[in-house]
Amino acid sequence: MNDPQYGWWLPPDVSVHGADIDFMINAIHWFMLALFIFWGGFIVYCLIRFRARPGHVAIYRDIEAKWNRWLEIGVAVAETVVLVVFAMPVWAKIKDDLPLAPEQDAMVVRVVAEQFKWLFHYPGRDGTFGKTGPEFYADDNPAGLDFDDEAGWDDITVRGFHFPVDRPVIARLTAKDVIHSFKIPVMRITQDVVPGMEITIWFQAKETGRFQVGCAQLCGLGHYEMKANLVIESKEDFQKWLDEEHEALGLDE
Amino acid sequence: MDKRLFLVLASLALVFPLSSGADDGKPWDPAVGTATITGSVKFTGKKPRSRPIDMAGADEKCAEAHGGKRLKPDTVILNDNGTLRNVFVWVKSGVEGWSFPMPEGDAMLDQKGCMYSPHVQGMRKGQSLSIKTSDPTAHNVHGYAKVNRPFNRSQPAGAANVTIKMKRDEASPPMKVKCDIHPWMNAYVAVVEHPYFSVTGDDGSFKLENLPPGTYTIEAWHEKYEVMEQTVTIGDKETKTVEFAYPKS
Amino acid sequence: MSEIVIPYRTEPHPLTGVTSGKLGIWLFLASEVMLFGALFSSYVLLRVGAAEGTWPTGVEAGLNVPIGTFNTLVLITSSITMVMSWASLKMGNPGAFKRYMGATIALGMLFLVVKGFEYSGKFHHGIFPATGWPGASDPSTFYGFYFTITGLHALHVFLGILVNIWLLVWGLALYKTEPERFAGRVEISGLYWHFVDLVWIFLFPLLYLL
Amino acid sequence: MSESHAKLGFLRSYVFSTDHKVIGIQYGITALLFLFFGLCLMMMMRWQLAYPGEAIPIIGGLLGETLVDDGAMLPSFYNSLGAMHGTIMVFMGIVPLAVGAFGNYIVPLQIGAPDMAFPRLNMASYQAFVIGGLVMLSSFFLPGGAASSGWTSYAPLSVTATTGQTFWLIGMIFLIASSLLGAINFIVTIIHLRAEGLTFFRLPFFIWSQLVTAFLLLLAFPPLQVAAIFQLMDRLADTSFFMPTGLVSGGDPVAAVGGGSPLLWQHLFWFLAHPEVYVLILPGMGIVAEVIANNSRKPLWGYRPMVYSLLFLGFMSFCVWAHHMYMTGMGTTMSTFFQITTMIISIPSVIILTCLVISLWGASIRFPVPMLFALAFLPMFGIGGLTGLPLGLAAPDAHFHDTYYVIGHFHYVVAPGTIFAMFAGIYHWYPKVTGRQMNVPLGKLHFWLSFVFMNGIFMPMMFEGMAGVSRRLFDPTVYEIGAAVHGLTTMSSWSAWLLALSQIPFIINFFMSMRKKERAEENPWQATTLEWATSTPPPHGNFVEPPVVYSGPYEYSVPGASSDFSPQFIKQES
Repeated sequence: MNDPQYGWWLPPDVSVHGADIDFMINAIHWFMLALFIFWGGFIVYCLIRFRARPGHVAIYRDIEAKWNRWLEIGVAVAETVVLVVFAMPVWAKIKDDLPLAPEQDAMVVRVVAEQFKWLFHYPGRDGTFGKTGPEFYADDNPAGLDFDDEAGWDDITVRGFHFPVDRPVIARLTAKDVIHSFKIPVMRITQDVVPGMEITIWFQAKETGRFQVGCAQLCGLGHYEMKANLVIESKEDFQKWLDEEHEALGLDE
Repeated sequence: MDKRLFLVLASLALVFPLSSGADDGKPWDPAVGTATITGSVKFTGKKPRSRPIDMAGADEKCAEAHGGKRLKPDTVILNDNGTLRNVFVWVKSGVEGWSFPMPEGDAMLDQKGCMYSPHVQGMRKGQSLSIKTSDPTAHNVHGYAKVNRPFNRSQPAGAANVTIKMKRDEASPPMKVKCDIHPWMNAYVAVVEHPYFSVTGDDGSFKLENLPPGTYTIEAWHEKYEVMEQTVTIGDKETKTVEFAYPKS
Repeated sequence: MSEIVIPYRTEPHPLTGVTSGKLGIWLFLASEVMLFGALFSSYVLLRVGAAEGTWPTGVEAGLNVPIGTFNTLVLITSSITMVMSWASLKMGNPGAFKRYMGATIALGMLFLVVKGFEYSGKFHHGIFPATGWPGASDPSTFYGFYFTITGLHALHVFLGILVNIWLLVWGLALYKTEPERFAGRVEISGLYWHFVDLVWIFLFPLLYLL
Repeated sequence: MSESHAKLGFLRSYVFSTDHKVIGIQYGITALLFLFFGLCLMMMMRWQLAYPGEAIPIIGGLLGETLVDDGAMLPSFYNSLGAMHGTIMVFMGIVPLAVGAFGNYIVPLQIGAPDMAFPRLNMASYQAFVIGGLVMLSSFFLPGGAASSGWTSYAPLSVTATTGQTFWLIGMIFLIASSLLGAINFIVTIIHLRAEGLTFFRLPFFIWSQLVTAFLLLLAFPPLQVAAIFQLMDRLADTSFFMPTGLVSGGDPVAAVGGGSPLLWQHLFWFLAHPEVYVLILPGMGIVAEVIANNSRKPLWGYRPMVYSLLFLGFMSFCVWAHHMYMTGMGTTMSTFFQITTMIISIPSVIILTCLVISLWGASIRFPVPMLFALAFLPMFGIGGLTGLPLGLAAPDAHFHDTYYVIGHFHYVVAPGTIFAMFAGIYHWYPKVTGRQMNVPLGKLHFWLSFVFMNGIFMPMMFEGMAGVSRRLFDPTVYEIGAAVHGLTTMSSWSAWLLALSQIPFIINFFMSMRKKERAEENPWQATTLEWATSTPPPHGNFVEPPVVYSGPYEYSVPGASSDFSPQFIKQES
């Protein structure tokens, strides 16, 4: 496990799809910097060359500039390229290409947001989620499990997020009370979690490590404390963790 | 949603004349209080299931207090002798007309290891609830009072006690207290006009002492189950036993 | 002191062909279109998103179509009397203006009274804005919309009545000195009144019939 | 006429005045006070961010125990401050200053009108604004504190919030009513009361910006009015327009019927709030265009493309609202549509900015204080606009959504952008309003300090956002990322406090200059537009003789003219 280094630029990226996003962000910022330097230089040059001084008279007639048109067209073209070549395909891949095929072997996890913590719900040993519903939510049942449903009794409901590296993860996000936003900076994921809706996202990690899940949408006074520990680990470690969690359920008591 | 203003006004209008009337009761005479009601709360049904709380995933400081051991929610705790813990038993009616002396000190609610202690307690109307934090992490105590004024106060680690004066009766149901940062934390505080209340402990028993002789309605309240009521008439220097059995079948 | 004279109060501006007041009321109505447009779109959005079978039609929800139709006729009639009152001013007949304006106000009040009876009938049956469609596990917000939209519309009618009363009782004094300006005011009030009428003509089928 | 003016009582002259100039000044003073108040709220927030959990110096001890614990801020108070800072700055500070103050004072003068088209409506608009403002402010004294659900007031959080939210909604309804009345007045005034000869393409750019702004206010505010009414119903009548079925709060079911949609609020809100962004920036662009044309002593380059861009911008601003909602689970079709419209709307902004910059070419540039602010506006708004680019695209937004990058982005647009434009306007038109010139060295001191510290506040936010620190966090150091860039947060905070101190020269200048004996010249900037055609300050009724316009707005340095400016209201010998 490596210690993440956070600095003044993008945080480390441990997701598969993040490289595309990072490339876009970096490219756009280079483009912005170039534009800014060009314009800034032009302004400063004008301010010096055309400063008011005795004997200097402004030119009344319009200067005939064509290059500005080219510049504006250039900006438009650059935006179109960014939009069509990068933004749309990348976004479509993130949003639409859910790894549903069995050979993709995606892990499904249900994420419940509540004031002011996350709850992660894994299907447990039997691989099936128990029956859940808003009518089951209670103080001693934060995941909203039907306790009478045996399929759900071995489900793992924890406050920290674990998932294996190199395996797609499908997360089904629900909120109990207000709008939250599921954010993992190192995974380049943000997704609002809206009560009354179940929103499905997917992602895949390419490196292991210990990070944090946060909430990115103001959800009340404990918003700042709405974090969870994130552990991305190897498949073996993840299996080991699942076994430990199974033990902790104390089903054999 | 925003019924608070309305509730405050309505309760002012309703409670004010009532409570001022009640306060005029004659001073309590300890010589009258000779009767006792005892009993226990049995649990007869199937043991309800519960699942452990994972504190470490969200806040390691909480988990450290328990040495990594997973706690289960305090909601339904069954004692070894088949009784139910954390049932609030109190005299709902029958002791009107007295003005009882106030106990000294505040009712205490401690936040320890990201759990509230005690989970259920009673306190007197006019007494203050003092909420303490013993944890190295921030808490936010949120009182969902329906009769009293609701409160919502943050307590960073090491903060001073939050003290709330409870000005009105609120026992049926008691006020719920939650931590807005650790959603698994909850507690109940009942505010009663008189000193005749008790919470069942690890033997499931309760005891209401120093009652004047008379006829009383005894109410038992548990956070998960229905409210139960029994009427009992008790004479001078008498001790009667009242048994409750949960859940209602 | 000499009041400053602001042009185009009574004479139309050559570019727009209307007085300032009339241009102002048209702009105001444009913003009102956005207001009711937002109400209607919200209605559509939630109705489309509602679970199957939870959005009652007006009749299912207990809205009385004959009474609604009656109220529609009341409002349409009041629009006609509003036009007549303006026309009689233009023809220099303040007496007829008073009669027609009085009728407009009375019809507006009749509309509100009928509406009031509809509301109290609903309350009597235990139906409030917060009432969901009974028996549905995922209830709809039909009654919320019904009370909010018709309530806002009734508020508009009420304000229109206030303006008309002002015109009839106090505003008429202006007729003696500046008849054109007064007629302009009546016309502006009329435009607003027709708009409120028009909104009802959309509201009635939306809530009662569909 | 001036004698008869003096006969009006105090109430008629100042409180219930219908004179657009008095109303403009009233708006200006009120808005500046609100801006200052908003700044104070922000300074308290910055303390908590820089020194989390430490007692706020000086005022910490004065606040009640529901707001602070031993002088250290509590999260609920922080959220109130955040929500009210945003609301006050946007709805009670910048809009009233840009539209209410500059619009009211300058528009009738610049088009040669005796007053606004509806003077009494104008007064009502100001009064509604004051009532709305007072309702908002009074919410600070409620037991649960002021609204604390962000200036966006997302449901369901806002529906279940404390009573402060109800006051927020009622205040908003008044502010919206005020803006609607004002918008109608501006449009009618600009269309109907232009002086003879002042055709649409002879209008100063500032008038165009006010016209488009008024249309935006007129058409964008009603949906927010509807949203506010819905939310009030949800709060007071227990309806559930924004409350879905099956909500659970604090372990217990929420007593709402259900069936509503939280996203409905966002759609209604952003349908207003995106045009609102242009309401904030367009008047600023207008002022900057005036100041740059005046001080570069040449006509604006590309006046017509600028006007067309402005109109297009106004229209397009109604088609981009959902780019605030990419992360709400929107499908790819919708997000593609809004990404395209967002890229399209950037083009007219680029054109306007380009025209302003090219206007400097071949000019003869003077550097009075208003010009300094106007020039600083260009790169600052440039940064604000450029950083909107990654936010307008859904994929990078997956990283930037609700981070400090967003805060940095829109503050660059409105703080060093619009507020600098407002300062430019104040310095530029101060002699028109008071008949005195502001002190130049103090003005320059004010400019340079503000320029440095504005960037000191918002540039670090860009890097914090880049690192992935979420906004609206009471204590960002709770997160590893937040702790790692805490130095930037502290730098931001210190810049904020120093920025507040930098306003002292301005405040001194503002009040001391009024008492100067020496009067400014009638046309101190040697400007061409109509507001300089009348005496200073203008009399009641503005113009003794209605002015007639003979030429375009920016006839500077006309070859063969006797001076380097040829006012619109003077017929040139040809």
